[in-house]
Amino acid sequence: MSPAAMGLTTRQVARRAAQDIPDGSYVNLGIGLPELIALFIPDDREIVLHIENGLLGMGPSPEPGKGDPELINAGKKQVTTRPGASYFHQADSFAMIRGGHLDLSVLGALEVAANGDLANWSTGGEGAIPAVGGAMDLVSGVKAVYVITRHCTRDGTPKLVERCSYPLTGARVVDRVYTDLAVIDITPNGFEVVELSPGVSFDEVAARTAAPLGDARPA
Amino acid sequence: MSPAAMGLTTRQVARRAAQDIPDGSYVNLGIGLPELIALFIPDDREIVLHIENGLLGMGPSPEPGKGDPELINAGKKQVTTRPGASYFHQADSFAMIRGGHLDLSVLGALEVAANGDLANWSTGGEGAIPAVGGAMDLVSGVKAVYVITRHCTRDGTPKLVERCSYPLTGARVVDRVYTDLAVIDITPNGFEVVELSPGVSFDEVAARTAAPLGDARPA
Amino acid sequence: MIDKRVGSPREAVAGIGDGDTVMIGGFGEAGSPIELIHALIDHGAANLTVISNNSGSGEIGLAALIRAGQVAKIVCSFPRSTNSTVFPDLFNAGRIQLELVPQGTLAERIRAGGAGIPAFYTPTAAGTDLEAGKERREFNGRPCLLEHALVADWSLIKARTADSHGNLVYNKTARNFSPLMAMAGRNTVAQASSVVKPGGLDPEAVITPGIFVDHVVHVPNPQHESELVARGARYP
Amino acid sequence: MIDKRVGSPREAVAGIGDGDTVMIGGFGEAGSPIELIHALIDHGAANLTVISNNSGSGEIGLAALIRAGQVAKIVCSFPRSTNSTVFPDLFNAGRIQLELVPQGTLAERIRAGGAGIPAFYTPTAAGTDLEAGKERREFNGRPCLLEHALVADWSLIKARTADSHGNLVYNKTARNFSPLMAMAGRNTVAQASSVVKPGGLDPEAVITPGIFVDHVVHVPNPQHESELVARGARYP
Repeated sequence: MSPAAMGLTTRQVARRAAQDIPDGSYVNLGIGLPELIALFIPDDREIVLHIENGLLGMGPSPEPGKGDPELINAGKKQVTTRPGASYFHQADSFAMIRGGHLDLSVLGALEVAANGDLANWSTGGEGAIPAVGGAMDLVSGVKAVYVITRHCTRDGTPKLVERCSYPLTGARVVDRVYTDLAVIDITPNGFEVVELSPGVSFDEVAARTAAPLGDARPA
Repeated sequence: MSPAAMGLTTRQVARRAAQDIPDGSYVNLGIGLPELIALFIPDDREIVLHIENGLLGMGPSPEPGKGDPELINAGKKQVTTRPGASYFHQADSFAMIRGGHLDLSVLGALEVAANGDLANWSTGGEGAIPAVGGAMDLVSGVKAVYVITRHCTRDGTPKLVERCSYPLTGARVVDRVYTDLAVIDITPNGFEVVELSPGVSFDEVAARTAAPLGDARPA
Repeated sequence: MIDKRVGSPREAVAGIGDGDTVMIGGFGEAGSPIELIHALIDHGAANLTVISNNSGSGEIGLAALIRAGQVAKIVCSFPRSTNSTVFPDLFNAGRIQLELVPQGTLAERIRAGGAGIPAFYTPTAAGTDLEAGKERREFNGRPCLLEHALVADWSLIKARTADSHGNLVYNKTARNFSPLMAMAGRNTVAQASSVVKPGGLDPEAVITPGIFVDHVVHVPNPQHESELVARGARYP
Repeated sequence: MIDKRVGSPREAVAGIGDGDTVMIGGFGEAGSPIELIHALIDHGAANLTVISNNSGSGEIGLAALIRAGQVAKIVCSFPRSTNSTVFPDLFNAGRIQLELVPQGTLAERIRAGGAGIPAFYTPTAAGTDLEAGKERREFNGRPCLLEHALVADWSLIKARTADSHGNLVYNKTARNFSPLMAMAGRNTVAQASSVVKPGGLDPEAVITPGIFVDHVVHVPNPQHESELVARGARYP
């Protein structure tokens, strides 16, 4: 099995993460990979999606030509609303975030450290334009922060590390990571695997993780 | 002329103060005597009255039986709205006040000092229940603060003093005082009369003022 | 499935515990959730800290809660009423504590609590007796005071219309502190004169988004404090 | 008589001076007051500090203002766009300054400016590179940073409907920063797709009370940034 073919596809990871979002939750999904989760929320659950630019109750993308350029999500894509939606300004939106009213934020990552540090806003590179958006607010305020990411970069470099090399989005903020290879909790003891993707072994995950990896799978 | 009969009646003082409110102003009128000013705003001026419990565009009292117990002013009396009114919560209401968006606040007074100190919230007496409401917010935020008051208490004690004896509402906050006897500005030199009420002499005002009194009347 | 409706004021306040901090909406009678307060009296939780702009009038609503001896401390801007001696009597007897807060500072502290802002500076009350015990710092040459956020275990508020997600709109000046208290309460209970399905409120006109509300109780014809006081009502 | 209407975007921005600080509403294209920005380009005021969540896209609107060299500094949370190299090119050439602020802190600093709160503490960005130069203080065991209010000489915003008193309502997620910037601008200009008489807006549903607005300009069919970018438009 080549590394490229091992584990879940991106959409399968999104589907897996969606299973763990409880009915009735208020959830913010970050730009990119986390956005896919919205497609896989089980039909029997009502989840209220928050977008930080000012909407609770985000619905799916509009049919082509039916959207409003002023009804967009944080990724600046057109969206719709669900019954029970509400609009609000940025101070109220971030009051929800900073004030601990959202149950869950699911974010992408450049790196996640074994102590829960998250780096996802800047590679710190020469000539890179720094842009942070709402990421630092989300990790500082939302009750639980999950990360969804490929386990390694395209060139095979692990993204789960002992200590982040990129600038931090927040210190000790991540609770759980969903990757193509596994579901991994951040615990006081560092990374602990709670679930392996089908066909993936613990050792294969450990070999692709640049930090000690515990095994907390149910017996 | 007995002291009781000298100068303007309370309603006349309110009418006099109303003359000085410019067209287009946003104004908060305190509880009690200042409320009367609303009755005397000249017909050719549009003034937007703010009430700190959450309304811009206060109108007159409702006809008997036509009011809503949940449309009240800061004095907890029923009021109405004018076209262009808006409702808002307390944080927004005091953002207007503290943020310097109101042009004028007209307040009552226990004492006004020559340096602009105002005491109007507490006599500091034994057994008195302290209650401040929005008075300290108003004096700290509104662009101009006028006071409307009888020149002396019922027992003839001057209310315009060198230094307040009652607890302060705010330090150096009053710009002008309207009394039954005169219109008096607070200047870097202290109290200065800018207008005497009909039939009242400068010396009569000075005799009833417990601080030096300048004369800044137009020649 | 999100449905925050509960069957009665009694059920809505059942979780309030002795020693809890309870925010109660309203400015005067406008926005005062009388039916929830009366349910709290029936419930009997004691040693409460109440955060509310006033201290009630007559012997119903908030004044009745205080009179019942359930309130150990009140955080308040204007605890005086022409129609009630309940608070003054207990205060002068040393049986209830008062933290007096300027109205705008009270509103801002509650908002801060709901917004995750632990503290802020304000010019209000600098140079007055209410500066006592507070840190002072100058900004742009102006003395300001450090004020801390307020949060509560419970917030009890009154709305005109709610949907079953907890989205709320209010009636006129009854809005006052309620949207802020909804944010600052770990458990927020809203009584509403009418309750509609999700989609029954205009998303552009929602004042309190449902995320801030935990329980919705339908109270179709809420009582008015002034009418109760006028006819000398007492609770219970 | 209160009538805040002015005849054109040109008149509305005529008072903006060199060196002024200008807040510009919008998150992406939603709420971006393109017609006011283009009028500011025609007007030519230079050396501006712009406070806005983004840095524009394509070569129209905010990106065009930056490209015209009128902006010395931008205070912004996300100055990157898939559709524009205007800001990155100038930034990498050292010809424009950037103050990067987390989005929620940006919103709260603008609100604080409008509300007369000189400074506040927030947990956001503590322990990150954006803590640099900021005071740190712990509250309830959590490190927080001291953040200062933002105010502006001018705020340029976009509304759906205005009345002649300056009361405003917005369109969907175009609301974003505009109600806050209206509060924080010493002169606030709102362009509105429709303008009605006082009484034409529901007092319960007004989002920005007229006290925060100085000038209203009727722009009946505002352009959409994405459509302009899609057809390669440039301004001027």
